[in-house]
Amino acid sequence: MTVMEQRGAYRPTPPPAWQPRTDPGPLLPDMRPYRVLGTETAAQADPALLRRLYAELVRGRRYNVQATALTKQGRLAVYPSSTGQEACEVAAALVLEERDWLFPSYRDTLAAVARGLDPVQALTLLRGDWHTGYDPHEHRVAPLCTPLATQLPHAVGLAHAARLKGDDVVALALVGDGGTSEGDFHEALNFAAVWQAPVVFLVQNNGFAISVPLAKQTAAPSLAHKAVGYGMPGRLVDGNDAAAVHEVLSDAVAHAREGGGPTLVEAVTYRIDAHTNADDATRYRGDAEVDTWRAHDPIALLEHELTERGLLDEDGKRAAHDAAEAMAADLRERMHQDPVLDPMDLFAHVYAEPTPQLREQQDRLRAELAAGAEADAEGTGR
Amino acid sequence: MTVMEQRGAYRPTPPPAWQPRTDPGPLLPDMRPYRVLGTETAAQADPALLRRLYAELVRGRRYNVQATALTKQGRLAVYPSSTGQEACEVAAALVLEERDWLFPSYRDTLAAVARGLDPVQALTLLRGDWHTGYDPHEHRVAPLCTPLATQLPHAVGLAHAARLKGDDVVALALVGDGGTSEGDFHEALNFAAVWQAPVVFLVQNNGFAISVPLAKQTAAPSLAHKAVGYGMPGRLVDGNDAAAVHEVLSDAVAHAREGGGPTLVEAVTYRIDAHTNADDATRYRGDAEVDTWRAHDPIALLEHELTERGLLDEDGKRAAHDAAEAMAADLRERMHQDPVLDPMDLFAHVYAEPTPQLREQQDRLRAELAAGAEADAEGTGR
Amino acid sequence: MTTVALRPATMAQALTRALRDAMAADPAVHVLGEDVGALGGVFRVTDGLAEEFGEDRCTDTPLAEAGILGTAVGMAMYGLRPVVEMQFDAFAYPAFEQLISHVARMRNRTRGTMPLPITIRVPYGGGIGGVEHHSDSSEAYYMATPGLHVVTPATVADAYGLLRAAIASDDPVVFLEPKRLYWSKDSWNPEDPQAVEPIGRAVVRRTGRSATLITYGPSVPVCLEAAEAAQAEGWDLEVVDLRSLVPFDDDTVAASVRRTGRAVVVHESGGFGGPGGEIAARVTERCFHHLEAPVLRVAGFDIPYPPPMLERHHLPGVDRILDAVERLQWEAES
Amino acid sequence: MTTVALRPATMAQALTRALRDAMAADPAVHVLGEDVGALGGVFRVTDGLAEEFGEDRCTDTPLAEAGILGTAVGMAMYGLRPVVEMQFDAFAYPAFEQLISHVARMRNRTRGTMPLPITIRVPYGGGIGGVEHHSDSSEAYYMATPGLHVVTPATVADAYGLLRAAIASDDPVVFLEPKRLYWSKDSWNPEDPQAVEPIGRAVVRRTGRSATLITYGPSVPVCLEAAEAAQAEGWDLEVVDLRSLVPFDDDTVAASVRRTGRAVVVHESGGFGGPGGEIAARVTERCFHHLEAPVLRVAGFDIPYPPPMLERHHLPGVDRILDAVERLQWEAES
Ligand SMILES: Cc1ncc(C[n+]2csc(CCOP(=O)(O)OP(=O)(O)O)c2C)c(N)n1
Ligand SMILES: Cc1ncc(C[n+]2csc(CCOP(=O)(O)OP(=O)(O)O)c2C)c(N)n1
Ligand SMILES: [Mg+2]
Ligand SMILES: [Mg+2]
Repeated sequence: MTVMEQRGAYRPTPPPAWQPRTDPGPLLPDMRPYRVLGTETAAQADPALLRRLYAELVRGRRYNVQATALTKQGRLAVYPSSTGQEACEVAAALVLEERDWLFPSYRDTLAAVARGLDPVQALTLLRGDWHTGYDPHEHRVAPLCTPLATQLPHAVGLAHAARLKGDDVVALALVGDGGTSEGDFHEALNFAAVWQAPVVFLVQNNGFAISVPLAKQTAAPSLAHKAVGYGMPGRLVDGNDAAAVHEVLSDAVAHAREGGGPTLVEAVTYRIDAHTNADDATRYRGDAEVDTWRAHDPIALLEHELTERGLLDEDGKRAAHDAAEAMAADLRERMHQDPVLDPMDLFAHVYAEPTPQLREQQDRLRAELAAGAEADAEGTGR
Repeated sequence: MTVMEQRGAYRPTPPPAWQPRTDPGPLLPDMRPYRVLGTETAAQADPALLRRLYAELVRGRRYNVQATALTKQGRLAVYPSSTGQEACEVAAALVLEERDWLFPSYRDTLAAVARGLDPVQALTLLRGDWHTGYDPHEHRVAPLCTPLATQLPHAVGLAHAARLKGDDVVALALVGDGGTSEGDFHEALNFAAVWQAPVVFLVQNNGFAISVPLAKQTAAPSLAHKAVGYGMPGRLVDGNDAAAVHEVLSDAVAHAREGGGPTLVEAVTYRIDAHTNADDATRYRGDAEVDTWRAHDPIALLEHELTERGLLDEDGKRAAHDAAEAMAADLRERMHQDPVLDPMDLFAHVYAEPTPQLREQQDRLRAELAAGAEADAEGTGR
Repeated sequence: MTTVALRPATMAQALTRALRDAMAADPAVHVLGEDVGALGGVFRVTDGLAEEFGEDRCTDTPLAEAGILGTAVGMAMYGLRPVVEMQFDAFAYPAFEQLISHVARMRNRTRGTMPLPITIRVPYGGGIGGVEHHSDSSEAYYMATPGLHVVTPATVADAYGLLRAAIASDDPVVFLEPKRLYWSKDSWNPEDPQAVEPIGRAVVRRTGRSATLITYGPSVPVCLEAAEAAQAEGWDLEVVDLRSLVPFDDDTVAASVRRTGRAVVVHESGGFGGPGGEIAARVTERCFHHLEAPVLRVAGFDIPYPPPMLERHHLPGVDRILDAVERLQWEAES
Repeated sequence: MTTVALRPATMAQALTRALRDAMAADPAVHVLGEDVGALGGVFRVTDGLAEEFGEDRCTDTPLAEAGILGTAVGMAMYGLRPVVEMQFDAFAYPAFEQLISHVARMRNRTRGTMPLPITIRVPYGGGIGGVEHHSDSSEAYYMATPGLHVVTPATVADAYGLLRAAIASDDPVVFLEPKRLYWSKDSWNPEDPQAVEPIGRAVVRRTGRSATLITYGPSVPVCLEAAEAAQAEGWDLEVVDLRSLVPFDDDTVAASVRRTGRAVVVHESGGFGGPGGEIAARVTERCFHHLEAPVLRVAGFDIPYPPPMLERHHLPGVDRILDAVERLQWEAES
């Protein structure tokens, strides 16, 4: 065969197979984060919802404060606080139906708690007595996920499976700004869009990935702009405006529920505390920046709105505050009890049935523990 | 500390830290692939360049035909043909300066050859006598890369290193449409944009990833639209229009060279042959689709343009054809010689110095080979 | 005893049949991977499944292995039983984080409330003339990851039986398919009630008294061939096919070595840090006073897998196995 | 012999000093990773480097481990000597494809024309109360990957010396830093001309006649402690610190075991498919007729790393080592 024979005919048309698969216009986020509180839109917000959000924010803040205190008291191994991000955490929990699923990261114990999980169970990982302190099926909260962005494909797979089974289930997955750089973020969003899976991705852009500021993480116009590259809508929202986050997430969840496929939401917020109690934030940021954000506090924003509109008085504030204190007192008390641990659990759940090898190891540990107990009883020991 | 003390002041302004990092407008690709041939723009194209492209396309097609024939003759283990994609392959090679670097995938031996690499060396991987048949530094062509998209971070790192050293070097990396789904694609583009590395990514969207059509790969408006999510410009081009691909890539390379950072280019083209000689394309696509693309053949497009404008006559065609045949004859002849292989090479380059363990294994193989040679000589053997 | 009709088939066909039977038996079984749909997989193991069960049950995914395994995790969390195909051994590497940090641990993390019944099919090993990254033996990575079962068939019947068992397992199974045995043929009957093999049992493929060859997957036929050749030199070799690397069948292996007093572990994977070290060490721990010689290993070299034209020098063959047998200190024999 | 001034320092400080000296000595040395800049790394090992050498020499990257290692490959291709920090053991897993398919093979693929002098620092192991994914011992994966050197220090001086050697090496080195030894203190002098240790040499940390403990990294101090305790029970234990898993120092290890006739391999990594199998097997191959008992292994259990409150049950401690020593068939002694 010669080159001439191989060659095709002449047709100077555009490339035959190419056509835009989607119109990018509607996928692009607005250039300013969407806001409700302090704007005209606020008047249309449901007062009951705003009051509910307020109570949850106050409780959420108290939870963060209490958990941080527990690290100082040696009752938690570590705590990644979501102080300043409560609007996102709470809204993420509230927009979901019972049957929906939440996929939290390590920072999102508050979202899990706002969804109904027992705070002690939610903190098990961070206390260090087990990896996951709850049965994920009970409140449909996936295990808190530490390896960055790896929970995102799980959310996609679960949402896809539910749709294949004909179930009306939406998955909402949380990830940080830093987590968007991981390959798993990319793969998850791509699968979600190709499969039109009923999943919503909420990026809490809190300005930092430990010490790394957003400008070293991405050069994108916004993280929400990544959506267009997957063919899904991107939405940008003020993450400290609980009403706005709730509205944007509700819309995205409804869109997914109706078969419209996934949405990527970027909530612009700020991590007021250090990365965890073990981190020293003064090494990479100044107080001035933190202060500008304290002035944009999610509770203050909502409280101002409610007060202005006469939806919240001192009694209302006190009630929210008291409920939060009660939750904190209960949490404190229960976290001060030592968990009862059985070292034999180390072997119980590696497989449905322990392998012969694990059985041997189990026996060996059991014998060691028995010997230790005996030695203790006799007051001896090696 | 109570919740009230923790809370910040009230400032219902937009979130303090947020500002768009880039204007997405200029990053977005046009909605139609850019074309030159058959349009008015063609008149401005440099005749010398068009002739050069023509000669290279003809040679490139002949190279693809020859290499495919070599698989049938048992001279290549496998060949992933770029028939139909020659405009991309050739343009990618031609837009680079000597000092620049090319990062090819397994399908891009032609780009490597068009850049000056000996065709036999370029085919070493596919013949199976070694993994890479050339010193990458010689023509600044990275090893042909099989694991999808993994070459992209290499290109970014190299371009970044060159910039740090103050060298005027651009890296051009090739990847397929399917490869854009891999995490490494995402991570590479993100690093490139954050570092403003002088690198150009060329996606050859040839419609398929083996059997998987683009619609199962992505839901994006176009692959070029992914650029906006990284904060780099995206460009869409008719990948069978050699003049258009050359222009778009030249612009991107110039932009990178001037410190403007990376560009993502999607070239819309088509894989005329099966994935490799081992693939059976009839299992997943019909002849009709292939025929529409044969009618949009890159050589035919350019030949028509050149002929119309009186830039190419029969002699010119013949000359290009003869040069291609000469290349093919030389390749054929040299590929029909058995490569001389030394099994001891298996140990020579694992480390700078073989470990003691490798030395032992090397000695063992040497002894085996000696024993085998002896047995052969004696006409015996186990 | 009823007579069962035996039919000849290749290992690839037996695997296809196993997938088909599993999908027919349980609607929760979903196949996903690259090119598993219309193409039927690059090795044709999923041939016809998309047609028969629809694209929702046998799905061509985007090219992203972490995404494939990661979405399979989510599917399993919702009660499905995903069977994932990794196109080639080396292309499973992008999925390692999902595998190690999630797949292998989810049951344990959640105190047993969230098991992940995922089967990960990985065509592995060399001998097929593949270019680089197409011939890795990656079982050492899987063996070193607690929470996974690691299974590999060497016969047509086991390919069917073990794959059915893997899909039926409530735990994740890395199912290693020896590429170069895909086209090996044998007669077998999938309707035989014993067709489904329990995971975790080794089998003695050939009995012998002189020494035991401990092996698995692609090296089983090579060991059987070596055993035949050894007969001529006066050695009567036993061949144990492990079938399952995790769980490991210590009993069968140790019983054989106690009988023979000598052993050679044979595999294609690199020797250093490969499965052979573990196997030799545990055999020695259990059979020390029965051993006439140290357990030897015949393995691939500690090098990146060679290019096609040199792979025959790398792969453990009959001669290399016999050389090892020869080094089992027969002089010591009284 | 000149007297050298010894200074007390932690292992973390010694590592910082090694990085600083390497960067000062060679402008091609670049550090990159997550939080290595202003923060100085989560373990403060890169403390001060960005300030001293600028952000282009010590760079905070986006959070993407494959991207970090993949761009390091490209930098090395252009002649730089990247030193990559993986924040924790389990967070190196996303980079495995780059590691296995490229970093470990590039020199070989290109017939030596494209070596990759990359150092990959991985804080590893448990004992620091870390939550899941923060305490893995992943050395088995690296050992099973030909083309990598795998090195791990156990002393402050070795931390300096081996890291300098790793950065100076023209081959990729996985440099495993035992997390719980970061704050261990010792006196040492980085200006000592012998401070830079050649890679590949084990060292006898304690001489003894009864049996050899073969160990590395975080388990070295535990073995030394066990050896002290054993003295009281009448065992005089030798302790060999491997320092380098690849290349492996067969000579030093085998010489010790031939002397003592008994050996226990001790490591934190899971036992099954872990480094101990390889080590026990190769020691047995070389010392079979000197062995009074099989080489035993004391390792972590074959389970995902436990939560902080249970990790003490998992980690090989003095008692478990002494139990193993006790099982070395002393009755057989005449
Ligand atoms: C794969 C992986 N790499 C690294 C880490 C270590 N790490 C834990 S949190 C964190 C920063 C994450 O930042 P971001 O995604 O913005 O979430 P944030 O902590 O701000 O909520 C890092 C690097 C990890 N958990 N997983
Ligand atoms: C990580 C990885 N996964 C899978 C493969 C197997 N594979 C080789 S080529 C190919 C299709 C690639 O399609 P595309 O990127 O569009 O490039 P094309 O072959 O069309 O040029 C696949 C799946 C691979 N090489 N690497
Ligand atoms: Mg963040
Ligand atoms: Mg393609």
